[in-house]
Amino acid sequence: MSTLIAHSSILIIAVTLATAFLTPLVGIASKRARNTLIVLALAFVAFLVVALARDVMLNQIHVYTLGAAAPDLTIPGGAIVPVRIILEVDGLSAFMGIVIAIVSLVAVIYSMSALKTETGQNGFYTLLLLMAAGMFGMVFTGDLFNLFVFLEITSISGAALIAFRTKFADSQEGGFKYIVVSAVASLMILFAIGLLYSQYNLLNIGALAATMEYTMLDRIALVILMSAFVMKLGGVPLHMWLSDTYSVAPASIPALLIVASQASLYALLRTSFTLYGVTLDQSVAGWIIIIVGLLSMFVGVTMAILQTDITRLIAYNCVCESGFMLVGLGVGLAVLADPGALDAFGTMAMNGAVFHMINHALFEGLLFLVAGAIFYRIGTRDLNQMCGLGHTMKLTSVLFLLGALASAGIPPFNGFASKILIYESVYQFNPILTMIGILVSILTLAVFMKVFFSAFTGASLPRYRDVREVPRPMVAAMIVLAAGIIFFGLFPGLVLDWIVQPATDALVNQGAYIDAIMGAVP
Amino acid sequence: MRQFFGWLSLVVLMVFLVIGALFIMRPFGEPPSVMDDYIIDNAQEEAASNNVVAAVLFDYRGFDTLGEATVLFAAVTGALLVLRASHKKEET
Amino acid sequence: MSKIVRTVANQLILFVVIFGLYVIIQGHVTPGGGFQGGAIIASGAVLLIVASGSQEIKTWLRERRLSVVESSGALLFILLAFAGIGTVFFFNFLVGSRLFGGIPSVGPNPGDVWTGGVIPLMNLGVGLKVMAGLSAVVLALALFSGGEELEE
Amino acid sequence: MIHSLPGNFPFVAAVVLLGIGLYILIFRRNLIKIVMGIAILGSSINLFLITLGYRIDGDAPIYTEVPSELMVLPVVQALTLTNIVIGVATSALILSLVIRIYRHTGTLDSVKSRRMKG
Repeated sequence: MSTLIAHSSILIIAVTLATAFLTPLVGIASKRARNTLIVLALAFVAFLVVALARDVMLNQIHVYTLGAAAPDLTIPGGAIVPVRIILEVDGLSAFMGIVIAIVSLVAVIYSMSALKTETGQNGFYTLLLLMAAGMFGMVFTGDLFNLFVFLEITSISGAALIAFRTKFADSQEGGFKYIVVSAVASLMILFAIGLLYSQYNLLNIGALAATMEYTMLDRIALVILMSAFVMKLGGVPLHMWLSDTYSVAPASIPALLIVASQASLYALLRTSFTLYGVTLDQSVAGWIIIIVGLLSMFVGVTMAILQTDITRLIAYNCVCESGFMLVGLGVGLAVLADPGALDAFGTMAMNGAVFHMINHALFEGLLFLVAGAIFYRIGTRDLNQMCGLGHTMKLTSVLFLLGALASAGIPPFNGFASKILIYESVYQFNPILTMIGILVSILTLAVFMKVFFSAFTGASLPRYRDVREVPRPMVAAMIVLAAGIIFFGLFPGLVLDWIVQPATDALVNQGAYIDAIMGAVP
Repeated sequence: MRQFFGWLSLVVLMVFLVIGALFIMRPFGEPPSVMDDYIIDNAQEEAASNNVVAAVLFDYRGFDTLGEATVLFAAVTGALLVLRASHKKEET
Repeated sequence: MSKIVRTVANQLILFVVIFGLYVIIQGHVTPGGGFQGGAIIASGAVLLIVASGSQEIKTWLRERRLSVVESSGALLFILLAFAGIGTVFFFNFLVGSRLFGGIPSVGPNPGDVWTGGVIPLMNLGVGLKVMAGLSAVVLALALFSGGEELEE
Repeated sequence: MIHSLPGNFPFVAAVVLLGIGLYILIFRRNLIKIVMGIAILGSSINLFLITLGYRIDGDAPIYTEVPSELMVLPVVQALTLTNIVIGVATSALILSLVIRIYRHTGTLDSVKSRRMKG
C-alpha cells in the first residue's frame, strides 16, 4: 500500500493515459468491454486520488522524480538544481485532483447513456480520458514546460470534443474558436517560459522560485503568464469564446470544460503564489485579479439576463461565478505580504475562493447536465420553446432548481457556504466589493427563477405531452452531483477542515513547496 | 467588435512587453547553463546515449515526450472524429 | 497523375521507408529520432496519395487500420515507461544490460547502435505512432475533401 | 542596455515573426489564414527558444568523433522539438475543423460563416 501511494501521483496520470490508448483497440472488439474498462480505470484512478490526497493532507508534500534512481531524489548527486521532471503534489494539487476525478467519472457515466446512438464513440471516450489525464497532469506537475504540454493535451482534446456533433456547423465553429484561443494562450505561456529559462536555465517551479531575482524581465514574464491563464479560464476581457464553446458541446463536456478552466485557474495561482510569491510585492497583481473578477461578475450576470439559449445562459453564469473565485483569491494575493491582514481575513477569503472552486464545479456541472437532459428529450435549447416541462420531467426540474439555488448562494446549499466566507472576509478588505457581490448574487437568482418558471412550470404544451424522464444512468450522474451539493451545503465545516484548509495553507506556504524540491541542498 | 478590442488590447500589451523584453535580455550567445551542463556531462553515463538531445527527450524529460506523443494522438483521434460520417440519427 | 509519376513514386517509396527506418533506429547516435523518422515515412505515404489518388489508396489502406497501429505505438511507448516502475516511472532500466545496454565511453567517440537503454525502443514506438498518425490524418483529409465521409 | 541590441538581433527576428503572426490572427478573416497565423506564431516561438540555447562557437550536442569543447544547450532543443510536434498536431486538428466548416457553410470567411454572436 505504501508503495502504491509512493507511486500514486504518476499512476494517476499514466493509468488514465494508458486507458485512453487502449480504448480504440478494445472498442473495435466490444462496446461493453470498452465501457467497463473505462469505468473501472476511472474508479481506480479516483481511489488513488483519494488515497494520495489523504496522504498529502496528513503528512507532507508528495514529490516524485521521473526517471531518477529513487522517487524523492529530486537533485542528482553532482548537480545543484533539479534536472529531471518532478511531479509535486501539495494540498492544492490534491484538492484539484479530487475535483477532476469526481467530475470526469460523472461525465463518463452520463455520456454512456446520453450518447448511446451516436457514431464515433471510441474517439469520444478516448478524448475524454485524454482530457482527464491532461488536467491531472496540469495540477500535479512541478515543471513549467510539463505544465504547458499538459495544457495542450487538455485544450486539443477539449476542442475535438466540442466539435463532436458533426451535424451542426455551430459545433465546428465552437471547436475552432476554442482551439485558436488555446493555441494563442499556450504559445504566450511558452514565450514566458522561454524568458524565464533564458535568465535562470531552469524549468522547475520550485527551483525557479528559489532563485528568482525579480528583475524587470521576470515581471514581464509574470504579466504574460497571467494574461494567458486569464484568457484560458475565461476572465472578462477575454471571455468571448466561452459561451460559444460551452453551449455547443455535447451535454457532459461543459462540465469537464469548467474543470479545465479551473485547472487554468490553478496554474494562475501556482504562478502568482508559488512561482513569484511573497517576495515580489503582489498587491498590484492582487488588485488586477480583483478587478478582472469584478468585471467577470458584472458582465457575466448582465449577459446571462439577455440570453434565450439555456446553455449560453449557464455559460455566462459560469463567467459570473468565476468572478467570485477571482475576487477571493485576489484579496488573498493582495494581502499576502502582510501577516496581520492575512490572519484577519486573507486566509478566510482564499478559503472561500478555493471552496467555491469545488462548489462551482458541482453546481455548474449539474446545471449543464440538466440542460443536456432537456436537449436529449426535446431537441432544443431555446428557452422560448420550453414550457411546462416540470409536469413530465419532475426529477430534472427539481435538480435544476437545486443547482440554480446553489448558484445564487441560497442556504442551505453549498454555494451559500462558500459565498458567505467570501462576503465576510472581503467586507473587511473593502466593503464595496461585498455589496457588488451580493447584488450580483441577487441578479443570478432572478435570472434562474425566470428560467425555472418559464421552462418548467406553466401549462404543459401538447407537443411535450409524452416527454419522459431521461434514462437512469443520466439521472444517477446528476444525483451524484446533487448529493455533493447538499452534503457540502450541510457540512461545510467538515469539507473546510479536510480539504479546503490544507489547500489554502499550501497556497500561502511558498517555502514548503520550495523545500520539497531544494531541501537536499545544504 | 468587442472581441476585436479585446484582441487589440492583448496585442498592444504583447508588443510592449516584447520590446521591453528585448532590451533587457541576456546577451545572445552566452546563456547561463546550470542544468544543461550537468546533462551534457552526464548524458553518456546515465542515459548511455551519444546523442544528448535524444537523452534529454527520452530520459531526462521523457515525460514531456510522452505528453507530446499524446498531443499528436489526441489530434489524430480528434481529426478522425471531426471528419466522420454521422450516418446514424443525431440525438433527439 | 500520369503513369510516369506513379511508377516513380512506387519505386521511390522503398527508399523513403528505408531512410525513415534508418533515422528512427539511429536516433540515439546521430541526429534524428522517432518523430523525425516517422514524419519521413509519413511523407512517403503523402507521396503515394498524391501520385495515385486517395481513391486507389483506400482499397488497401484505411485510416482506421492506421489508427490501430498508432494506438499500438503509443501503448508500446507507455509500457516501456511503465516497465521502469520497479524503481521509478521512466527509469532507463536497460542501461548496462545485454539489450541495448552498452554505455559509450565518455567524450567524443564513434557511435554504436547497441547503446542507449530504452531510448531506441522508445524511438521505435514513437516512430510507429507518428508514422501511422500523420498518414491517417493526411489520408482522412484527402478522402474527406474528395467528397467522402469516413466510416465509423 | 540599448547597446546590446545589435548582438540580440536573433531575438528581434523572432519577435518580428511573432508580430506578423499576431497581425494575421487578428486582421485576417479567412480561416485558412488564421491557421497560417498560428503556424507562424508557433515558428516564432521555436526560433526564440532555439536562439536562447545558442553558445558562441558551440557545436551540436551530439558526441561524435569530431572533438568539440563546447556544445549548445540541449534541453532547449528538446523543448523546440516538442513544440514543433504540438504545432503539427494543432494544425492537423484545426484544418479538419476548417474543412468541416467549409462543408457546412460553403465559405471560409469567418464573419460570413459565423452564426454565433460572441
